[in-house]
Amino acid sequence: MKYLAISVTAVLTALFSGPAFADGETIAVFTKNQTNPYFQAVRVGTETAAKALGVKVIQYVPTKPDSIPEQLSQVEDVIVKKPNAIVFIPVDYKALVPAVEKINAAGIPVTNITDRSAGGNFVAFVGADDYSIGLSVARRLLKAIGGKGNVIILEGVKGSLTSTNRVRGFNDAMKENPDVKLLASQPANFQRLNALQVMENLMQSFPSIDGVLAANDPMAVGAIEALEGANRKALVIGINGSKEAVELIKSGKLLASGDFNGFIQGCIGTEIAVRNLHKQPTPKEVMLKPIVIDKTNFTPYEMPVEQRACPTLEQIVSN
Amino acid sequence: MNTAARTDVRSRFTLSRDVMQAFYRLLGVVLLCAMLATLSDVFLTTNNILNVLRQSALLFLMASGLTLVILTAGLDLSIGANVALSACLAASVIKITGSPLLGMATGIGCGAVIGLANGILVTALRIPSFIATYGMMWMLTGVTYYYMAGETIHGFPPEFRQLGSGYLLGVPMPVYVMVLFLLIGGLFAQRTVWGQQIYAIGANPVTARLSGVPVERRLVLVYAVSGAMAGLASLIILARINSAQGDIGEDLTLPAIAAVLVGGTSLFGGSGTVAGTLIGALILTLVLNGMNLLQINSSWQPLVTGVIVLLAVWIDTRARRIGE
Amino acid sequence: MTVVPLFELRGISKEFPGVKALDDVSFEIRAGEVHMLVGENGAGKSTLMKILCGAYRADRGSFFNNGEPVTIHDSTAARKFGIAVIFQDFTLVPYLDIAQNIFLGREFSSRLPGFIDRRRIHAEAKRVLDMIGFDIDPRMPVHGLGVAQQQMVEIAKALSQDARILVMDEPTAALSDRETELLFAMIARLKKNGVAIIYISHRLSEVFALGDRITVLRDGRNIASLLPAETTPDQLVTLMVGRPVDTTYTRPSRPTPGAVVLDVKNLSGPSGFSDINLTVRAGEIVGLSGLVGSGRTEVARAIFGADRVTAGEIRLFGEPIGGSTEISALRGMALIPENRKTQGLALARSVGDNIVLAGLRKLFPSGFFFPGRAMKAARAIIEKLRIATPTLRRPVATLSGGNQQKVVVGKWLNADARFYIFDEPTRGIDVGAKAEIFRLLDGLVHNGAAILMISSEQIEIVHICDRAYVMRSGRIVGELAHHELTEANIVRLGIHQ
Amino acid sequence: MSTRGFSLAVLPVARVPGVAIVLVVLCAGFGVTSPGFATPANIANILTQSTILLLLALPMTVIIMTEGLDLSIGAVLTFASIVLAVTVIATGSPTLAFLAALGVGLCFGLGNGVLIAVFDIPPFITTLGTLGIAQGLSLLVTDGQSVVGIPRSIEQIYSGTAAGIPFPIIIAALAYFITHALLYHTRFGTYVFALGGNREALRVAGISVRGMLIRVYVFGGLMAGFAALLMTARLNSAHPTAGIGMEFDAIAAVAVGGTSFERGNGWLLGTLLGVIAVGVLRNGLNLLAVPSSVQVACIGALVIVALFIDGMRAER
Repeated sequence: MKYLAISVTAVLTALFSGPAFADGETIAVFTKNQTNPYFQAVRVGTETAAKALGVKVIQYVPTKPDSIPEQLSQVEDVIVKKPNAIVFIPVDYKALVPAVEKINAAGIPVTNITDRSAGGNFVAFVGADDYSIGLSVARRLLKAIGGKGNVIILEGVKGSLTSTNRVRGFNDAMKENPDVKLLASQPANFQRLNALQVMENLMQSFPSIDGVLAANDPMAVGAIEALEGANRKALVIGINGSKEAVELIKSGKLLASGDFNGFIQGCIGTEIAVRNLHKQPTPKEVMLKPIVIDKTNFTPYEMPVEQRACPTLEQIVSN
Repeated sequence: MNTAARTDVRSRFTLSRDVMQAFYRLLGVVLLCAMLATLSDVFLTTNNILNVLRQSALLFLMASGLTLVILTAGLDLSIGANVALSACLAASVIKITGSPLLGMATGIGCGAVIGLANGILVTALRIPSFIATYGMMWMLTGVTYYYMAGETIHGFPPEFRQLGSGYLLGVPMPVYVMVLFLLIGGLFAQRTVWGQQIYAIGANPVTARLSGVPVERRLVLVYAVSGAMAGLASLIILARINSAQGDIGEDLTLPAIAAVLVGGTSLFGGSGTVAGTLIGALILTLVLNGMNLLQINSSWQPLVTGVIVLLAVWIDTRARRIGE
Repeated sequence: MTVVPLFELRGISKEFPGVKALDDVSFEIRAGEVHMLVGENGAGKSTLMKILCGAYRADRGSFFNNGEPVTIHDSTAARKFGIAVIFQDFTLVPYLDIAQNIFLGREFSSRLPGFIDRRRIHAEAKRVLDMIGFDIDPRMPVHGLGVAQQQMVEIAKALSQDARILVMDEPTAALSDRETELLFAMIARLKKNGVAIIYISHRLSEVFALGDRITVLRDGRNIASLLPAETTPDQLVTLMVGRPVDTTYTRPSRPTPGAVVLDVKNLSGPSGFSDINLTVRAGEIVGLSGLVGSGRTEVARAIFGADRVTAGEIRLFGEPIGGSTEISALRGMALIPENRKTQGLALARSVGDNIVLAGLRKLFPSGFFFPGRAMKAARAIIEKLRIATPTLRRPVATLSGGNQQKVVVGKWLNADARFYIFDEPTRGIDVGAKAEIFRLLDGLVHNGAAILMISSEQIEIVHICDRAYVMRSGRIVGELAHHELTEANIVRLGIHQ
Repeated sequence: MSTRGFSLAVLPVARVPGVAIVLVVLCAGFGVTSPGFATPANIANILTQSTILLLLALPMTVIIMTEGLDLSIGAVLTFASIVLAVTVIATGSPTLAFLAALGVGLCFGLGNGVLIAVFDIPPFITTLGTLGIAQGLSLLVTDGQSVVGIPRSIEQIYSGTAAGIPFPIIIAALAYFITHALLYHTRFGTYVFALGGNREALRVAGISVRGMLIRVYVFGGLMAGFAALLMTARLNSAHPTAGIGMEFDAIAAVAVGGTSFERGNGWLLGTLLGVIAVGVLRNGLNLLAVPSSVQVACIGALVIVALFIDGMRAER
């Protein structure tokens, strides 16, 4: 029986150590997983903004990364709690439409960021255009290799909106450079290890590779490791502008990274949600400009997200 | 009787059935290679072969420890999560102290401790290994997520990275590590008293206990070893991808289990070899390598892997029939 | 007089790859008789029965039901003729209740297709259980029952199929004396109802106490069918073994007891024994007798360190031990458990693996294992104990009961054990092999070992042991010195007054 | 050990408490700490969320009772739901689509059963293989995309209510009672106990062990087909990753529920409680806004604690 007591207390302490609600407005933030730094940047963004605006945010992340049913359940649970507003990144832009409709039905204002949901009513959408980022960052690389040579594309998770659009951007950039040959376009699921191994295998088939277009930074890093492991040289670009990528740009290992600024998306998404609560006018859509981070302009990105300050809506919209 | 005696003076203690299976499996590898060689001209190049070996190293290191667990008719579903946590801790230790050795100690140590915990859950608390390690998997993942908070640790000193991406005499480092632990594992299982006792426990724990085998202690040992190997594997990953992230160990567990099973170790315990597991790891790696070389739609990967697992084990059951 | 046999097998032959299991065996069974089927292991008893109940198909031979020629190609056909078998290892499902077990595969349907009528099943089961005078709630799950009760359920199961011919394979092997009496009483009742019983046994006492007729098989051939009155135990054994054997093994000489090897004081344990005091000296074979379930095995396990003890102390060679089978083994204690297959051997592993298992630490103090040396050690044992096996690599499961038992003992010779606990060393072993096992015990004590022997066969205790303790319901109720060691005394102490 | 009749046949004695205790503790804890928890709406919410897992856990209980395992059930659910979605979009007939989904379940169940019963491949390995196959097929059919454009009629199955009770709960309740009846009141159920407890007994009774095994896995496949219907209705779409890992959740729920992996010692009600316990835990933690990482750890703790308690009970 002693054991029983122990274990029970163990559960209790394990369970009820969660933070309690603060008064004032609460905003529930939904992100895809706890492992990808991008979403961490988003979360930090929302929290920074919340601090500035004097509201409280609560993060909801599926315990299984990118789990559709689980995000759906979390939405259902949150509706029971009735937060004042919701900032929402759907795990899958189509499959989560029912969740959005549930939120709408519950009359909770919801702001969509990063991945544009295929349905439902939103206060606004804040995002960066994957396609144009892919396009511009790819152009940057193709220019660097002099408009000719052999290129490999590392795709993200098959069918994910992000991957599809970014790769579409890559391909359109390729079309502009007829002399560039696409050797292979293989998915590495946005993951380092996959990218590393796929790259290693592809290098066996292709003796000369001039450029690698990776649909996110971790895959770019994987590719770089693979190239270094085989003592081969090729220019690599990634997307997200993560801390890691910036350092690699600084050290010259990574040519460039498309700035898909999760931090700012978090900030603006939260700000719009709050403004909407305060009956202030809000834009229906905010699209971050596609910025290519490279040797020339990486300095501002060196500052860790935790220390950055949110830009105001005006700043973003104006420039 | 005498002739019989003479014939098995040289023969090993293992049943002939095992030899048979090893043969079938090697045959499988050869066939697979032959097929790939005909389909892709680059397959048989030294580079690619070394490349395949390097990639199989990771899988093998995880699977080799797991083999011992499965030999005792147990299972360890936590190795993937174990790799993740060990990698992240090791990574931050290297970052903070700048000492690769300290980091490596942390990685392996962390893995071993987790394994130890599994062993205790299974022996002292008598929770079925399947469930105990499943629960452990969740807890470890939670700790990892909490610790990493979605961040990435990256950029390790070159001397550490040698472990993953370095070469010695033109052969990648991980391959040496793999061979080393193939020998150690093989010797441990086949040529030590503990190894023999582990086989006995797998075959019949009651008998083992009533023959003076400290079953609980050996089980704890086995899980600890499995954990330590996961820790080691985590170092290889770190050194290879030069960074640690919370999801690093995701979907590494089932492939490792598959490697052990394809390697001919029985889930019911008592029969199987570490060498077999190496072959299993090779088969699975070859498939992925071949698919990349032939640029086959990656959607085929799970399907093909599944079919191969079924085939391998089916051939086994047939081999057993013939063996008996 | 010419009685038409209830069922008859004529000229049955059955070959397995390499062995002629049955060779032109004829066998008949009459209504209301108990027909004893005896023979050494491998004589073909179980093969014959498997053919009778349709599990095997005979290569040659014919069947007659009440004189009518019939065929038995599968178990359902056998059941049609009312033939039911009660196997040694029961065919019961632990987490179904008694009633469901009795009617397994013959459930009464309710109106809904596929559904079963539990109420009817329970009622019918109750009726059958009453018929055999077994008073128990048919809704009890089987996993809670003791061996004897499970056997009763098996019998009920057989009778519920209105069996006219009941085959019992060593039914008393695991029964206490009182349970055995109950069983015999029931057999008598069945006889009255005209049920014929084929009874396979290794216990001569039963054969003569119970049998109306005796059929002896040897090497797959029907050696003799005779009436108990016409023969004596010794003749019968000679028929079974093919050479004269003294059934009651007598020890040529007994070494004079030496120093105390095992000293147990006030031992009590949760597994159901308390305040146990016993000593065993070097060169002694000490019996531990009493009914099945009187706590003998529990005491043995506790002494060996396999079960927890709550009080008392165990000293081996003066050193206190307990709680760890590993320590016990290292200090030279050995346990030959009552159930060879599940506790004594790793059946799937080779003979060699099994023989070296217990001795690993002694044979390879360095901790490194050398197959060559292990082979040598194993072969030494095999020759020493005359274990019949073609190679060391043969799975131990393929050996005969006697040889398996020798392997279990041999296991400990490598560990140079000097104190042995034998728990039912002769269970399921045929007469010829029994003598060998006893010779083995004798040899051990002559080399200065000490032995504690548990046996349900008082006759064995009487002939083999120098002293004996008798247990009853978890306590030692008496110690019998050599001169007072008689079956009568053991029984008097062993059963409740 | 109590010896009062039928109950014993249904409850493995040593097992009863673990899951029940945990569930009570959780409900009490959350009831006190989180105002929103004990509301009818939320309870309905929890139960609805648990339905899909329950539909997998029920057959999993039966399969585990036969000393088997089905790792493919999650992937089969996924593939079935994709086939369902594709069919309904192509033909516009929900009935046909549902039959197609059941067909997928049937095929995989049959495949598992045959591989296990006829080819003697251990269940774990068989279903690990078929898991890969189902997953691969899902990816190949969808190329990683979600399948959308399903008529509302299907969504109704999840969101609709009858007499205030959500359809999913009604379906799950039906499934539970059907499984209960199957297990405790039919030949099938009786033989399931025998498959795990003593196969020899079945052979002697002249019942085909292979046939029974195949039936058991087919049952699993069909239930996966039903679950696919709910899943598709819930997401109003089908996605190749929707059911990934659900097999392990189901197995955990069964184990937490006190069904042991040996000798056909199963307890269906425990499975139900196990599923609900997991649902309550996740829901409660979300209401308390416990960080996701802590939630992950808690799920692990739940599994271990429940079995730990059972272990303690089993000791005495």
